[in-house]
Formats: sequence, structure tokens, C-alpha cells
Amino acid sequence: MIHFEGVSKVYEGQTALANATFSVERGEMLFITGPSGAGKSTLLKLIYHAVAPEEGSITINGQRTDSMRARHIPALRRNIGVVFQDFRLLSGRTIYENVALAMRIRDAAEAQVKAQVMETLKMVGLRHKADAYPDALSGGEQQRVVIARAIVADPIIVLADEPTGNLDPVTAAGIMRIFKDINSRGTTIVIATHNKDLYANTGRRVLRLDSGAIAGEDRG
Amino acid sequence: MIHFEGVSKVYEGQTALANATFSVERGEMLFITGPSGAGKSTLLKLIYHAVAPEEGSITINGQRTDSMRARHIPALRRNIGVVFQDFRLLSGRTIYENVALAMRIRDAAEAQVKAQVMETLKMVGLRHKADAYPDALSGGEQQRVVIARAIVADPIIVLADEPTGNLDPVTAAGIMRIFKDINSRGTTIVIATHNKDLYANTGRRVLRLDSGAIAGEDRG
Amino acid sequence: MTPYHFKSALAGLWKEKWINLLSTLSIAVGLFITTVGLLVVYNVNSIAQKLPDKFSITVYLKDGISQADTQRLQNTIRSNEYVRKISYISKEDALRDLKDSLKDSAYVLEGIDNNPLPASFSIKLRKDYVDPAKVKRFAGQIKAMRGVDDIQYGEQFLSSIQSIMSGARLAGLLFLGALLVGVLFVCYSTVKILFYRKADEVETLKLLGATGWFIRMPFLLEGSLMGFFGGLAAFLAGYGVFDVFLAGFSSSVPAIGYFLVPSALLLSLPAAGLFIGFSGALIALGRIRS
Amino acid sequence: MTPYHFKSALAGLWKEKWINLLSTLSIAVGLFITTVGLLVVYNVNSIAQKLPDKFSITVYLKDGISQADTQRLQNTIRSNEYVRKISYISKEDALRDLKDSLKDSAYVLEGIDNNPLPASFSIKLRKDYVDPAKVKRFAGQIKAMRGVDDIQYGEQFLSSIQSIMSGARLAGLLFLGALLVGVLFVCYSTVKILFYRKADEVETLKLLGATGWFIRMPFLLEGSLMGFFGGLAAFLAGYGVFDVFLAGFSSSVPAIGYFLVPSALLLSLPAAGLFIGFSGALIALGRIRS
Ligand SMILES: Nc1ncnc2c1ncn2[C@@H]1O[C@H](COP(=O)(O)OP(=O)(O)OP(=O)(O)O)[C@@H](O)[C@H]1O
Ligand SMILES: Nc1ncnc2c1ncn2[C@@H]1O[C@H](COP(=O)(O)OP(=O)(O)OP(=O)(O)O)[C@@H](O)[C@H]1O
Ligand SMILES: [Mg+2]
Ligand SMILES: [Mg+2]
Repeated sequence: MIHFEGVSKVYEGQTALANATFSVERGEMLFITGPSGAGKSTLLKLIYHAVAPEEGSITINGQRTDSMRARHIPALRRNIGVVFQDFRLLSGRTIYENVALAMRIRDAAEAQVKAQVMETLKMVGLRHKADAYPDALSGGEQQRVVIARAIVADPIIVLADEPTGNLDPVTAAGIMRIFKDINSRGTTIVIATHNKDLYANTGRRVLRLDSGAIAGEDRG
Repeated sequence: MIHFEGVSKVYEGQTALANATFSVERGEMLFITGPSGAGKSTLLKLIYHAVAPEEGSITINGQRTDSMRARHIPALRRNIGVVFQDFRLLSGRTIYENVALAMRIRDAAEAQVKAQVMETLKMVGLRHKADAYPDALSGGEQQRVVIARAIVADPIIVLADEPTGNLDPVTAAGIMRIFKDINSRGTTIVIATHNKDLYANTGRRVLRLDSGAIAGEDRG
Repeated sequence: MTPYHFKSALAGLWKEKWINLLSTLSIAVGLFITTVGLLVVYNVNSIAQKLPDKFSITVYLKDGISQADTQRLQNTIRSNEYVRKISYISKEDALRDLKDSLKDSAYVLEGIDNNPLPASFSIKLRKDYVDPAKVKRFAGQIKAMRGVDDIQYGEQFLSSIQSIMSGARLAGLLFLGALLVGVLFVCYSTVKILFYRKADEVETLKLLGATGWFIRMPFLLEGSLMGFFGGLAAFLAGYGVFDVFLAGFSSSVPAIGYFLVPSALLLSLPAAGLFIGFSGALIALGRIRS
Repeated sequence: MTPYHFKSALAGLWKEKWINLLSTLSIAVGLFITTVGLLVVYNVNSIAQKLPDKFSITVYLKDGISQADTQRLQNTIRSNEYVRKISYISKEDALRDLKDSLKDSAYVLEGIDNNPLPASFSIKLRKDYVDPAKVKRFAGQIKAMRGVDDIQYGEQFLSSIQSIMSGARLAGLLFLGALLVGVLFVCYSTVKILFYRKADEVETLKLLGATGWFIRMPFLLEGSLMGFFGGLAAFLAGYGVFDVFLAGFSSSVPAIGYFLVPSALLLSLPAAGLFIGFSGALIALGRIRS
């Protein structure tokens, strides 16, 4: 589903990812871990093409994306749901509208939007906040809105960047149950996290990054 | 140092804190924990007067602050260093300038600013990023800049809201060492967190919040 | 454009209503100033256009010319494409005119018994031919005709009409040009500055997989609506000032009564505003690259 | 104001140079349009001011008045506060003038041997007294003097001067007023919209404990600098257009040569810009409450 071959990303002299080669199978759930600044977010950004690599090839769902034409990028991104590390909620729109956006971009019918948005908000425990604006939510509530937006449109890949950084252990476990659930229905999931609890005893693959290099791989 | 007496905070019908009474002694390090949306951030905001309580009295450093005149608020805030949950870095200024701001607000001399900012950036491991802009930093790096800004001017109180949400365990432990260090030199510290590792086995007081109420207190 | 885009634009306008109102008023002010400028230039021009009406050529006829010859001459001249109007002034008319113009001093003429003044034609030209070179050529043609004694026209008056008209036209065009460019620029930059702070929102929409047009649509609608309402405000202001206020003043200051306000100009303001708002938003957003 | 504030303002200007440049140019355009408007009104006014120069009163003297009486009369009139200039026209001068004005028809006067025209004074009034009511009163006084036969002045000309002047003045003031208010508003709202997106930054500074003036200072400096440079750009544009461009055109279109550009107006533009930028920023930031 996702294949990196010798991929490197350099920001103005700062190497964020160096010669990374790895694959994620369809329907897999992969964890990425490593110290602060190791390149986890960069790796995810390369998948949804927020940044392009300096070297190497990236294949997503059978399609080469590293040197993709700009006009094909939106279609690629519509296949991917992203939990951004910095949230990226639109402050001028309600929680409902923020989550609905992911479906509107995909031209979903209004009735379907409403049903699916409300159901997803219920899953993350925020149905009662549908009409609030992001500023009126706690940090953890905002993070759950971002998670809802990432999964609401049933993308074939979900990328989650530190999705539980602002969540208490109980809520975090709830979110992980949701991820496991959609994963079991076939969605490929990649989670970048520092939180060992998320992958401990799951038996899932864990990729360790250090200073931009893949430093090892084991099972949680 | 900090005393809350029957403090309540209500946002448009949503009770964020209800009838909270507690004290923090000078030189203490207090943890606040509780599920997402429990009112931790609200409690900290009441201390640095980002919001005012509907009921109750708040005393900081011997001074009633709940119904304080607007013109006295800046002086109160200059006694307090805050690690904001949402970072609040100024995107138009370099890391150096973001951290230096906390000292310039206090009218520090330029030489002192330079020395202290560089030392603090070194403490959080970001000396080499001094000239970068916040956008060019990873999530965890940004969080450490916020921590540096909160402590650089040696405030008498440090409030940290989920300060390790984006940090790996090793870096988080480093930050906790810094907090312990400045605490041992007399600074009062209040940390709101979900991360049990931060307070486990420290013997410090831990305040548990649930749905805006103080649900209990124990020692980590 | 889906109902979603429309609702989204309205919500966007409402959420930040004060700053949007400010931008709308900026556009209104810009359009209003342009309107005033257009009206001033239009009026100066229409006054300048009337000047050639006052220009005339006098053709003195030989003494003793027959009535038939006079008639033939008049017909020949009248058929010329230059001529708008030709009138005959007999010897008696000329003397009466002279007496009228002498007014109180007319008694100097009292001793005269045979009329020494010649008969003449007074010719008014079509506007387009009131031009020094053309008039000179035309005058030459007429002077060569049989029965014409002499020809006279205000060469100086003619060249000063020319100079005033071309001066007014040039100044007006420069002023209008500067005004139009300036106001378009200000409107555009108002929209651009307004949308500048949306860069983050645009970035997020792109990362979510939105296409360029999906992202642009609400902004284009917002810009168009602001422009439209700006134009409407300018229209109302123009209507208020020109139709009501000036009408009130013109009773005490008659000159103002001659000020012309073509209502088509005022009526086109909302459309102009809409166009400016739309294109301003389009340019302000620029190319949206993923 | 510390060096920090100054550096911070410069860094702020530089970090977002394009949008700041756009705002600066908006201010420049606004000031330039105002300048053009001021110049137009100034010139229309100075033309209107010259009209009274053309107004004169003619005092016809009785036939056979002695030279001494004429002299005394002239002294009396000259000493009146209304009078700017008085000149004597003898009977001979009057006849010569009449001959000149008759031009080709002057031969009608050839048979005349005794001069029937009266001597006269031509009086020019001080500008402030060229007013229908005042002139009427003054004319009455003179007519009552010994040796004066009749008095004549263009009553119609006088009232049309009046009407043109007050019309031009009113239209000019309205236009200028609208322009000034409009341009000030646009400049202000440009700065306001520009600083709107800084609301977040201001909020953060407040939460860090900064006082109102600490927060305002860099913005005031930014606004002032943008205003100053906007004014400078307007000055350069004004200088370019009026002093260079118009001078070039005036050789082909003489009317343009009479266009007056008071250099004090152009020179004050940078200061005006600075003031607008500063006060715009001050108002845009509003009260900063903690
Ligand atoms: N836009 C950028 N310009 C320059 N350097 C960048 C940029 N983005 C990231 N970097 C650098 O690249 C390195 C990797 O960043 P990345 O965000 O991938 O780290 P991360 O593993 O996600 O860290 P964290 O756990 O702190 O979020 C960091 O050192 C960071 O400073
Ligand atoms: N400005 C606001 N307007 C309305 N409701 C608010 C506002 N800020 C917070 N709330 C609500 O108050 C409650 C407490 O919020 P608070 O931010 O204190 O939670 P928290 O304990 O910090 O949660 P988290 O761990 O998720 O950061 C939440 O339910 C939140 O939705
Ligand atoms: Mg990251
Ligand atoms: Mg919180």
C-alpha cells in the first residue's frame, strides 16, 4: 500500500529523513516512534505529499507519487485521512463544519454528510460539541475533532501524528479501539507516537527512527 | 503562594470548574490530572488571569486577583511563566526572539537577554535552532521552545499545561529534571498532565479533577 | 457552485462581519470617488464641447452683388459638409447691429446717410470641423468664390478653443486614468490584504485534498458580495449627494444646476463593484498549487 | 521606545514585505489622489479668483469739465477703500478706442469732425469688494459726485462672477471634503485590516504580561513607517507627474502651463503619510485590555 525506496528529505541543510526504505501492506497498522525531531512527521508528510522528497521513490496504492503532477495531488490526499500534529482546525467554522469538510471535499451528499459526521463525533465523545467553535474546546477535545475529521470519510489510509498527545490514558485507549476497528475493516493505518502504551502488547510492527534514519524495527 | 477558595468558572452554560478550593505552597511542585475536558487548563488560566472566575476568590503571592483591575494584570503575569497547551509561539519571529520576548517584556538589559536565552535554549537542547522560525521546527521542538520561554526570565511561578504531550520519554525526563531543578531553587510549579510517568514515584501532590470538580488528591 | 459554498461564504462574511464591513466600505469609498471624478471630467468635457458652438466665420460680400448671386452663393456654401448653419446679414442688419453694439455712443453714426457696411454670411461649422487647419483650408475655398469680398474669423479664439479643449481632455484623461488605476489598486489590495490572513485556511484545505476551485469558490463569493454591496453603497451615496443634495443647493447657486449626472453611471456601480470584488478575490488568491 | 521596538518593527515589516508593500502603496495612492484633487480645486479656485480682475466700472464725465475738477474727482475716488486702480480716458483716447474696436468698419467714423464721446475714468476694484451689493452702493456714491455724468458697469458679468465663484468654491469644498474623508477612511481601514490578523499575536503578548504600550510600539512604528514611505511615494509620483510630465506637455498644450503646483503641498506628503500611518495604527489597535 505504501512503499518508500531510498527516500531522503532535506530542509535547508537539515536532513529530516535519510535514505528510508520500508513498506506498509494493505490493511496493516504500523507504528513509528523515535525521539523528538527524528523525522516522524516528515515521513508522514511525504506520504500525503505535503513535502516532496529530494531522493528516492514513493509508491502509494500502486501509484508513484514522489514526482507527481500538482493537479493529481488533491485526488491522492482524498484517499488519505490525516491527524495533524498541530491539529489544523479551521477556527472560523464549527466542529460539525470542520469534520464535515472532509466529506464535502469528496462531494458527499448532504444527508450522508450529516449522518456520518454525527456518528463519528459520537464515536470520539463530542456529539454535544457539534455547534461549538474550536476555540471553545479543550486541547484533548480539539485533538479528538481532528481524529474525527481524519476518519469520517472512510479513507483507505489513515495517518495519525501523535494522536493522543493531549489525551488521558482512558480516552487514548478509546481512540485506539476506534483505530483498531477501522483497521480491521481494511483501512491501512500509520501512527507516529511517543506513547509506548499505544503499541505495547499489540504485536504490531514498530519502526524506530533516529535522526532521520530508520534505526530498527520490532513488534509491540 | 496560590490559594483558590470556592472558585467556579462557567463558559456559556458549560461549567469548567466548580467550587474549587485548594492551595499551593511556595516552592511546591503540584500536579493536576484528570480526563480530557476536566478543567485542568481552565484552572491554570484562572491563575494567570486569562479568564476570570464567576465565583470564589483567588489569591496569588498574597494578592487577591479574581477581581483585579485590568491595569494590574500585566504585572501579575510577569511573575508567572506559562507553558501553553497550544504553544502560542509567534510565527513571525525566530526561536531566539520568541524566547527573548519573555525577558524584553520585563525590561531586561540586552546583554542579559542574550546570555540567558542562549543558556535556556541549550538546556532544552535547541541552541542550534536559535535562528529558525517556529514553522521549521518539529512538534516536540516547538514544545521545548515554549518551555524555554516560560522559564527563561526566572518567574516565581511556572504553570505547565501538558508540557510533554509531544515529547518522547527521554526528552520528557530531561524536561522534568529542569523543572525539578528550578523548583529546588524556590520556584513554585504547577503541571497539568495526563502523563503518569511525570509524577509516578516523585512523592509530589497530585490533584485529580473530574468534570470541573476536585475529585481527590494523592501523592505520586 | 453548491449550496454549501454559498452557505460557507455567508457564514464567512458573518463570522468576521466588522472587518468585512470595513473592506466593503473601502470599496464603496473607492467607487464613489471614481464616480465623482468621472462626473467632474464628464461635465468639464461637456462644457468644452459647447465652446465650438460659439465659433463663427463671417463672409463679407462684394457691394452690389445681385440677389440671385447671393442666393447661389448661400446654397453652395450650405451644401458643404463643414457647414452646420448659414445665415444672411443684409447691409441694413449690419448697420443695426453696429448701432446696437455702440449702445450709448450710437449717436456718432447719426450724421451718416448712405450705409457703408457690406452684406455678409455668418457661418457656424459642424463641431468636428472646428480645427485651425481645416478652417483655414475651408476659408481659402470660400474666399476664392465669385462675389466674396473678404472673410473673417477669430483665429485666436479658434486656437484657444483648441488649446482649452485638448488641455481639458488631456488633464481629464490623466486624472481619470490615475483615479481608475488608483481605485482599482486600492480595491484589489483591500481584498488581497483581507484574504492574506486566510493563507493558513487555504493551506489546510489543500492538505485535506480540496481542489483549487473548491477552495476558491467561497472566497470568490465573499469577494463578489462585498464588492456588490460596496457598489450598492456607492450608488446610494451618489444618489443621495447628486440627486438630492445638489438639487437642494442649485436653487441658491445656479451654476450647480448645470451639473449633469448620467444615471447609467450610478446604476452601473453595483455591477462594477461585483466585478471588482470578484476579480480582486481571484487575483488575491492567485494560483492554488497543491 | 527602545532599540528593540525599532528592530522588531523593521523585522515585522520585512517578514511580510509584500503585503506591507501593498498597504504602503494603497496609502500612497490615496495620498496621490488627494493631492490631485487638492491641485484641481486649488487651480479652479485660483482661476475663479482672477475673474474679479476683469471687472471694471466706467465713470463718464460731464462734457466741458475743467482739468482741475477732473483731477480733484480722480483723487477723491482713488482715496476710496474700494479702489485698487483708477485710470483717466480722455475724449481723444475714447475715440481712438472706438475706432480700434470697429476695425474694418472704422471708415463709418470718417465723416465726423467734432468728437461726441465723453471723457471717463475706468476703475478697478479691490478683489474683496467685487460683490453686487457693495458695487451698487459704491456706484451710487460716485454718481452723486459733481462733474459725473453717468456710470456704467457689467451688472450681469458681476453676478455671473459671483455665481461661478461660489459654485466652484462649493463644488470644490464638497469634492475635497468627500475625497479627504474617503482617503482617510481607506488608509485607516487598510491599516486596520492589515493589523487584524495580528490579533493572535497581541493576545499572546498580553498573556505573557506585556503592557499596552509595549505591544503597541512596534505596530505604531510599522504603521508610521508604512505611512511615511507611502507619503514619500506619493511625493515622488506627484513630482514626476506635475513637474516633469506636465512641463513636457505644456509646450504642445499651452493651457497646462498655467497649472499651479504649490511645492509645499507635495513636500508635506511624507509627513501627512506618517501621521496617517501612526494614527491609523493607533486606532486600529484600539484599547488593549488585559
Ligand atoms: N519546514 C522545515 N524547515 C526546516 N527544518 C524542518 C522543517 N520541518 C522539520 N524540520 C526539521 O526536520 C527534523 C525532523 O522534523 P519532524 O517534524 O519530522 O520530527 P518529528 O520526528 O515529527 O519530531 P516530533 O516528535 O518532535 O514531532 C527536525 O529537526 C526539524 O527541526
Ligand atoms: N472558551 C470556552 N468556551 C466554552 N467552553 C470552554 C471554553 N474553554 C473550555 N471550555 C470547556 O470547558 C471544559 C474544560 O476545559 P479545559 O480546557 O479546562 O479542559 P482540560 O482539562 O484542559 O482538558 P484537556 O485535557 O483536553 O486539555 C471543556 O469541556 C471545554 O469544552
Ligand atoms: Mg512530529
Ligand atoms: Mg487542557
